[in-house]
Amino acid sequence: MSEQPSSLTIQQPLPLAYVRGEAVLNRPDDLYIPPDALEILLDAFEGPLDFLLYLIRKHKFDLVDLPVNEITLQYMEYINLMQELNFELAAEYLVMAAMLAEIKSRLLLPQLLSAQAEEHDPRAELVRRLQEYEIFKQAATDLDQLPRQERDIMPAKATLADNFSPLLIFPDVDFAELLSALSDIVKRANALQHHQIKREHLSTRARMSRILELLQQHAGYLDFTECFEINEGRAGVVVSFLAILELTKEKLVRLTQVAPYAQIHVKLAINEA
Amino acid sequence: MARKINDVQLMQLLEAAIFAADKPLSRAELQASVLAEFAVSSRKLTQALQQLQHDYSARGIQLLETASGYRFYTRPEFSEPLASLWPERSPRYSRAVLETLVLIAYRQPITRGEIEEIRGVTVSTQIIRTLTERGWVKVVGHKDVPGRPGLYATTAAFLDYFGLTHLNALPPLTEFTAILGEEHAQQVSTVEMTGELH
Amino acid sequence: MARKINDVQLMQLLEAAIFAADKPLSRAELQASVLAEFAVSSRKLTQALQQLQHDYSARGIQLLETASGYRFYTRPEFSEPLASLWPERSPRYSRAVLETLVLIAYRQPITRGEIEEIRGVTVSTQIIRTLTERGWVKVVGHKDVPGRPGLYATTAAFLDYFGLTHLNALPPLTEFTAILGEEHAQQVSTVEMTGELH
Repeated sequence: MSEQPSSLTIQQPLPLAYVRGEAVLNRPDDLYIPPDALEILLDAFEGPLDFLLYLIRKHKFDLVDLPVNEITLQYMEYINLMQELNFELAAEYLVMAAMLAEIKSRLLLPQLLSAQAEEHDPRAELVRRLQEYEIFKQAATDLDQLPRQERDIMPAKATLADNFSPLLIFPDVDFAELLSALSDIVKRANALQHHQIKREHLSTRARMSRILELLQQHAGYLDFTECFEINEGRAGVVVSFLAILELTKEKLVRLTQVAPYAQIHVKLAINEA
Repeated sequence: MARKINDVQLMQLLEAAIFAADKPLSRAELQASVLAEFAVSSRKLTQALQQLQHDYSARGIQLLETASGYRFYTRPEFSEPLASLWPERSPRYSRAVLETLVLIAYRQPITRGEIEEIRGVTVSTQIIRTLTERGWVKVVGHKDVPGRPGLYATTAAFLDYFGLTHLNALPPLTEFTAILGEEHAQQVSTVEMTGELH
Repeated sequence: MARKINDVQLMQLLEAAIFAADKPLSRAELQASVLAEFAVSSRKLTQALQQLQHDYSARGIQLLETASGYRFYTRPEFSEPLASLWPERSPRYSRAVLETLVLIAYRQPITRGEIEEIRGVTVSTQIIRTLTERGWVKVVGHKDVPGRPGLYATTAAFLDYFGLTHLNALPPLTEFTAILGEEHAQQVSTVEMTGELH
């Protein structure tokens, strides 16, 4: 498509649309916007800088030698068109119109055409902003093209095997807490009166547990002598003996002897093994 | 119009779909979704899925076909090290748990019923489970009474945790009552007196 | 005591862990969890991860390293057929959101006012909310000027989402030398220099 850099609009034989009773004849021809939705035109731009960039690109203006006069004309033409159609123009667009007008007026002033004109070129700031904006506009486009989650790539997951169970982190218990729990039990002494907190040494209770375990490991059946460990010495033998007596008393084990002086057998009262 | 897809692409597409889905995918679901645009015969689909299963046969995950379809699973042998990725902090132990523990320590071997009698309240299954899961308590036998209740005892892990070489290292009940002070000591000594001494 | 693990087992374990995790796993997280019991040197870990990346180079999925760590993803070329597995469409982001996001990414830490200056338009609260709710940007401080405006920066989640390990991996800012001419090309590189990338 060939077009003159200076002409923004293209003559159309028929009105594009009727907006509020008025024929809309002109629209930017390379904007992909339905003519009856001209209002969207503003939305298509991310503000006046974006819009100016569009105009500059469309007309192949050189940013270095920005023709402020022409660009201002084009810009104002749009602003006027939108105002005629009673669009609500964002303040930024009007500020930009004012800025362009100011640059234009300063360029027209003769003293600015001096030797240092380039340094004080009122267009410089606008050019700088346009350049900076265009860089980030492009960066946004580039970012949008990166493969991203949800749209282009999805996490690949495997389910945990059936035998999986999470790692249990157990709470810490202080020994003092244990003693405090014991003290609570002792404080409830009334309840305890009816039950026997007996004076056996804990070693006897522990030995009772050990003999029961030993019995379980041996199909619920042990020779009496197997309950003792000689290398524990006398004290150990006594503890084991007391434990067997206590176990018998609590009917947890049975002692049997088939004949006088024969081997005594220790059997679990209930053989689970 | 059905689009063309070669064997390698088919396998890759199935692989990506099964990995990305939130649930197992059946052959029908695969045909109706990711393969909808391609004409893939049932035979081709089977081949591709078999190829995938084979490709993963020596890896850390495997492709399994379950009742609802195909899905990748981690290998069971890695469940143990993987557990550390999902640590679950269990709540602090209640008073009831600690009292039960201390009674098992001092009165072992002891049944649940006996603990209940002393504590005066029910000992829930949960309390016992908490202590057995911790590895501090285990059943060492059964009492010859109706219901044949389990006899609980403490374990070596219990002693290790509290830095005790032996149950004897636990403060003796009598000494302990002294720590409690005069009033309690008196109460306790009453208990001891009335308790069956031998 | 550190347990032994051979190279193949190490690779399989890493594979299973990364596939099973709900988020990317960093090398530090892997060492502290699944590898805790094994003495695996940093070099061995790198080798195993590279081996995994290589093993999956010709498959339907890929092992990516992003800001928060390693995770498997489907390949982008399958996004179209895979989309049928998800009834809801992937979210689209407006140019306003994307432009604000890139300004925060390349110019962080940056205030809303500074973004508005470059874009030439107001940055709506909605845009900032969209970006913070996604967890892509956050306030990292306040500028010492009247009103103490928040300074925005991007997060690891932002990098993860776009498959990047580092801000350095963002596409380089384009130099519009073609339209700007020689003298302005220099200005552009100044822009890049002032963007704090790390």
